[in-house]
Amino acid sequence: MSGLPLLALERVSKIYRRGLFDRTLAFRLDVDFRIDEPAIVGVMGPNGAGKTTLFEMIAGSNAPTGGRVVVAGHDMQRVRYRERDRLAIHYHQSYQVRRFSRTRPDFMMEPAGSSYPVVHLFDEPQFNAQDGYIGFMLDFFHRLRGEGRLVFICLHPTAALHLELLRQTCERYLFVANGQARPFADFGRIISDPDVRRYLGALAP
Amino acid sequence: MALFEAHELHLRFGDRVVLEDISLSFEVGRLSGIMGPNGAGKTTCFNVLTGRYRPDRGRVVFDGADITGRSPQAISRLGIARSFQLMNLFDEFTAFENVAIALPETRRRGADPIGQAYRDSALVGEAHEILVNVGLGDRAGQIAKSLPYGERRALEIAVALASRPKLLFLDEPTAGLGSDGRARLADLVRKLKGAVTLVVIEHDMEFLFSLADVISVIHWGQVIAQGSPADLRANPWVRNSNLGKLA
Amino acid sequence: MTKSRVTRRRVFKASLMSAALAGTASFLGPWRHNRVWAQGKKPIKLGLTCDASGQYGNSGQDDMLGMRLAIDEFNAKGGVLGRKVEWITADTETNPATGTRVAERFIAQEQCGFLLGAIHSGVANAITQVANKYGTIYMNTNSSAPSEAGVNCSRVKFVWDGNGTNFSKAAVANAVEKLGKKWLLLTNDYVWGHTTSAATKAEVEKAGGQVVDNLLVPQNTRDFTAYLLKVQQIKPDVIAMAIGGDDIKALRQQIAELKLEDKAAWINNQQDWPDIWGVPETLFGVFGTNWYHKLALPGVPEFVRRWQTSYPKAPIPVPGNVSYNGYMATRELLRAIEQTGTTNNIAIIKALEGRKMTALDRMQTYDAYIDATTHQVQQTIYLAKRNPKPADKTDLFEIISAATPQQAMDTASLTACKLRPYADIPTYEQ
Amino acid sequence: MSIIGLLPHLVNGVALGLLFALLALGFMLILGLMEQINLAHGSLFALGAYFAYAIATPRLPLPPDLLQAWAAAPLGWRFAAAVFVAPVLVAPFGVVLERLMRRTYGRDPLYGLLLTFGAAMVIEELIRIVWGTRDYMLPVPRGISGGFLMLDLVWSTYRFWAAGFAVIAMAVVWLVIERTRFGALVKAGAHDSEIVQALGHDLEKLRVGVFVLGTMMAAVAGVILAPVWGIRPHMGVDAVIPAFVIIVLGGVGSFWGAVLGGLLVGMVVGLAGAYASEWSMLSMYLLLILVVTFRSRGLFGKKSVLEA
Amino acid sequence: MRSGHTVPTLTPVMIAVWAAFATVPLWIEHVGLYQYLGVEVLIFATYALAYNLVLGHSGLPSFGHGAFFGLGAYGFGLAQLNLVPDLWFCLGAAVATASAGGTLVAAFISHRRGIYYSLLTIAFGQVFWFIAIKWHTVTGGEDGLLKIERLPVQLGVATVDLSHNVSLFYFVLAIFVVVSLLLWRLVHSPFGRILRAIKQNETRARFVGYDVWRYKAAVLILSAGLSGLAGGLFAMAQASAFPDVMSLHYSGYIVMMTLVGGGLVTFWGPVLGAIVFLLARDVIGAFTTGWMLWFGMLFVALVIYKPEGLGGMFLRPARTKRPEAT
Repeated sequence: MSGLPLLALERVSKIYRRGLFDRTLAFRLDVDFRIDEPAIVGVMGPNGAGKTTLFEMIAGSNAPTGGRVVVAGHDMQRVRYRERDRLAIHYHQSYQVRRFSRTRPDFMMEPAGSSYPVVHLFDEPQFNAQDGYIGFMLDFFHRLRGEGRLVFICLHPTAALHLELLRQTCERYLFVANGQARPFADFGRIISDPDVRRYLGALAP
Repeated sequence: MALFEAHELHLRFGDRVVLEDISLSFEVGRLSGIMGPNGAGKTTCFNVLTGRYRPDRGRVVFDGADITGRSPQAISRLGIARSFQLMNLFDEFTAFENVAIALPETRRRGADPIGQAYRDSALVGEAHEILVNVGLGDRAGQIAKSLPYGERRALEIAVALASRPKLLFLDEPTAGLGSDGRARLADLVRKLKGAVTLVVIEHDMEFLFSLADVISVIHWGQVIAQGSPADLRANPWVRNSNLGKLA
Repeated sequence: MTKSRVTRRRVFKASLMSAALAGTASFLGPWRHNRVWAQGKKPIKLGLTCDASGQYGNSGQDDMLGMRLAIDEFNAKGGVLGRKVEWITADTETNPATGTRVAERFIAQEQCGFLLGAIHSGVANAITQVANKYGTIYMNTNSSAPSEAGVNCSRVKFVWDGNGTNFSKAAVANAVEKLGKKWLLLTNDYVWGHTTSAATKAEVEKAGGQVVDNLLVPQNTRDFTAYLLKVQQIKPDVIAMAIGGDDIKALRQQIAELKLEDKAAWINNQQDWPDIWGVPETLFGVFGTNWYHKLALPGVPEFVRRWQTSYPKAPIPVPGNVSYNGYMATRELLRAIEQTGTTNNIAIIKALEGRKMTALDRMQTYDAYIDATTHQVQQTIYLAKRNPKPADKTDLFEIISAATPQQAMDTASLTACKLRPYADIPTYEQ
Repeated sequence: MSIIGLLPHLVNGVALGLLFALLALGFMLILGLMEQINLAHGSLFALGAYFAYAIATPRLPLPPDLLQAWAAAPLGWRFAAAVFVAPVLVAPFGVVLERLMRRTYGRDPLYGLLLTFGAAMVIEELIRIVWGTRDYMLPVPRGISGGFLMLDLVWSTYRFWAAGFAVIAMAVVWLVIERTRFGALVKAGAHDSEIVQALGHDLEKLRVGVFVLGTMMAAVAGVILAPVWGIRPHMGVDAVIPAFVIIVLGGVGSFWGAVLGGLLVGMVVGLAGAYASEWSMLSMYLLLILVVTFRSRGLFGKKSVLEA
Repeated sequence: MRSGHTVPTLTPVMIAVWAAFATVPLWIEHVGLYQYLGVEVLIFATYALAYNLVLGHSGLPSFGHGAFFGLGAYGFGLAQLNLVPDLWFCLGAAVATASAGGTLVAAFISHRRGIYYSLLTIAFGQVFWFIAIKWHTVTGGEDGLLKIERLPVQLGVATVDLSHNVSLFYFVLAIFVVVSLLLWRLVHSPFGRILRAIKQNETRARFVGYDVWRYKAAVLILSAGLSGLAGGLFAMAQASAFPDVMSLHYSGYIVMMTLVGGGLVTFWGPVLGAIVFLLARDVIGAFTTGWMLWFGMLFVALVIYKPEGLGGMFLRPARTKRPEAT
């Protein structure tokens, strides 16, 4: 994967309309960013803003309306369904959901060319301070990053602990809101953004 | 020497990935623990190790032989036994019969359609001995279904032991037990330790931290941490959590 | 007799009660009572093995009406040999295993000296086997597989219906000449269908025609679309059907609905009356029968009237060929007993073998006789088509020709049938 | 035989397959959602046909003048009434059956199967007692009966109407299952009755609901198929076996499996009917054995408690 | 404390059943029934016992067992008509034919469970039934295979003629005695115990090391063979073989007999079931053609209220004392 970015979202957009006949816009998300190096990325944003949709598009289980998602040089929508998790894997709560919108048969697709996922997307992992698993989980994120992978952690902070976790663990951030995903280079910058502060409300430091 | 090794097991159910490249190894004579939050894939992992599911990729090696994808009965006959998380006994049989049916002698006589099922005194003796070992010596004639919960747990283990395993997998042996029953079961497991190589899945951390030689933490279908109880306890989060306090 | 039936029921109820009281199997069975006939002479007892359920449930019951009419007529005259004629029936369920059991019970337990009935050839064979074992005379009233009087013939069995070969002989030669040489067979996929179609094929080829295909239709088929499409693709001149029971009803309906009856000439080997009753609008083509209730022959209207008087509430208001065969078989049996003056089975068999029956007596066009070699009744075979000007709502057929017994004779059966010598037959007298 | 020659039989097979799918659907509902094998499905199917016959011909236990007025109504009305009213009349039988079956819930599914086997016998005998053993034909209104010309062959108009109606009926069921709250609850209840109870919904009512839906589907299929297959007491047995085959072929609990299974069976039976007619019914079983040998849970089947 | 108990080979119940049957020809005609019915009851009792090996003792819901019964009947008839008309040989042929059918079916279905098992048995049953109807040249199709003789029993020194129903009854009784003794031993043997274990918990049986499918296959083949034996006897009793006994209806009847009698809980239940079923059929059947209505209602009521069947009612007190005695 030398020279190639680990992950590139090239003018990706996702549009949902209300129904077959009512073509009013119900949801819109536009994303355009790339990450070249291994990192742990924190993702925040209000419910329904599209965090999970974003993860699904990266993992390839949800096809973008426009643009393309490229993981380690592969356009996710062109990779065989069963092999997509060799590039990007989406951990949804406790188990891993993938429900592909199948458009073409498998044999017309490209192989993944990787044997272990490059991008790990953790969707709202259960951080329960009581049971101590949190420590193993954080160590695990670091281990993955140390092995040259890209880790996304999506969190909707409900306690100060959650913000603290993001601050300690993540190197870069994404804020998904108002139909956009805005990258931030470090915790200081994201936490001082007015939109983010409004979103965090009382939790904002 | 590792008696049992699993290399990069991968398994999906339909579009769902359940095991993501799990590697584990269990040493002879040790008690290895497997723990993890609910729904993390512990039991699925167990089912792959004991032959209930066949992995999509990866290898399982026991005693130097590749046993990947072999049937449960073949794996059982190699000397790997398991108990189940949900009660899984022969409910209509007596405790004695539950154990007796699992003895290799009974299995060897399985093609005999005429003889008496339990005439062999050696067989009867051995079944009783196992029952005594797990503390059910006086329950031999009772129907499994009618035994109290804790005793059924012990009977689960007795059935697993009856096949004289080299390696015994216990799936959440304390599930549903009160503290009293848990203590009794811990005693039983401690007694077995050393005599047979044990692998125990547990949700109850206290149990594992006090008994296991080595623990693997499974989450998201993969091993996210591994080490002795002491190693794991060194993690600051563990120290500050309930887990730390209990340990 | 209906009376004996009522008695049986009462006894049955009583016996059930006593069974309940005793709580064991040692109750007085329902049939015991009838074995000892207290007053005077012992009656002559007939076992009517008629289907009441299954594929031929309707036909079986129609058959029985004919038999009962003959019995009642004899009893009205004071019975046979001064003895009353009694009958018993049980549902043979269009099922051979049931047929066997019923026959066993009738012979061994009810002490019936004579069995009558059957539409389905499997059931008929099952009954024949039992009858054979005991030497009991069996009148096969309406089962018309050519094998009945061929390989499966028996010294104790007499076959009363015309069979598939008879009808083919009567119909085919003329049709090849008049209708065309390209024939398609539509065959019910069981023994009667097969043998009948084989006979048809032989006749067609003999007459210079050609059978282009033979479509086998599984029994109980109701949706004939696939076959009708195939028929249309093949475009034959003549379609010869050997389809029986309710199947032919459904097939006729579908052909009529699609208006395919004019696309080719349709010949149905044999059309049983109960199978067309209720759906007259689907009657088309040419078909065979051995009797019709509006035959312009002496005795017919009188017979129909007698039948109607006896059964004012019959499901079908007029007797058809099935009922007719039941009547004829029963009547000739009882006459034979009367003439021989005994119920000795061998004597009666001998009286029936070669028995001649006049046209007048049988209400048919030509004289008939019971073939001594095959035990089949050789009789007039009629071809009919739908009546365009019916006199009333029962007047469905227009008889177009009548073949003599000689013309219609199934010659193959003469060599196929091997009857046991008399000496091998267990004898009995009732 | 050329492709052109084959084509009519394929068309016929698809039409037949849709009817088969309709027949199997109610069976699938009860099996897939309640994990109960309803062998009385065929008898309910038969009842639908008989009630339709009673309504359309008409032979109803009504006062004579009312009956006469109804008999004078155009056949189209009577037929339409049969299509909609007969399933409603059959529904109570489903309710009774469900009540009887309650005692078997939580036990071996074998008991449900046996119970419904017995119920099927009873219903069949009742039919014999009420209507006798003879065959009936359900009259079809002129507008949708008769034949029409296509590919130079005469086709039965009604079959295509029936196939179309089957599609509509299936679409309605799909919408109910996938797009209504009732459907969502039923699906949840099938897999975890505790969830539904926790949500405060009366599981019993839900089960009755499913059973009634399944029963009415059976009855609708009976009405639609009556003009094609005829009406007779043992039509139930003749119908339940293909339904069973289709469900297992398609996979227990799968809506689309039932549809595909029905189409496959229709094609196989239709083609066999034309080219190897003596094997046409056997072909269905051979197809099943073939498929299940290689895909043990059928085409779209998922693991289910019925295997345990 | 109970340890490994042994089960006596002969039990009082067993001897009572045999003895009761042995008296049947003495009184059956005096209660208004007939000898042939006794023969048929005994044949179906044998068949039901053989079937219960699969259903009751192994928990395998086979719904196509009529196929094996029918195969036995045809095997007997064909061997007699085409090979050697010797009783023992023909009965052997009946068993062999049915076992061969059982082996074929077992090869396909022994890995299956529950509904899929039932369904495939139905499918195979239908396939055999179709073949019996279609293969006219061999089976005689609907007409059936006729002229099967009741062959005499060759006992070396003596020959017993079976053409009379009473002598046939005692011959069938002898077979019944042997079969019931064999099955009694079998269900209490190591093999039988393992079948019971598989019935209770197939998964666990696999995990304690049993090749479950082999046992399932073995028991199906065995049951098929014994059903075939009964079928052979039936062919002899009827003097013919017809495809009807292979139909789904007949396969359903044997399930009903077995369950009504209590085959799931008692060894002798199927025998009771066969008696009740055939008597009801004959007695109610003589009274009304709708006998199935009453029998069906009885059956439904039993499934709902007494799933252990009639036999279960009788044995209830005994069962509480010896909870797993069969």
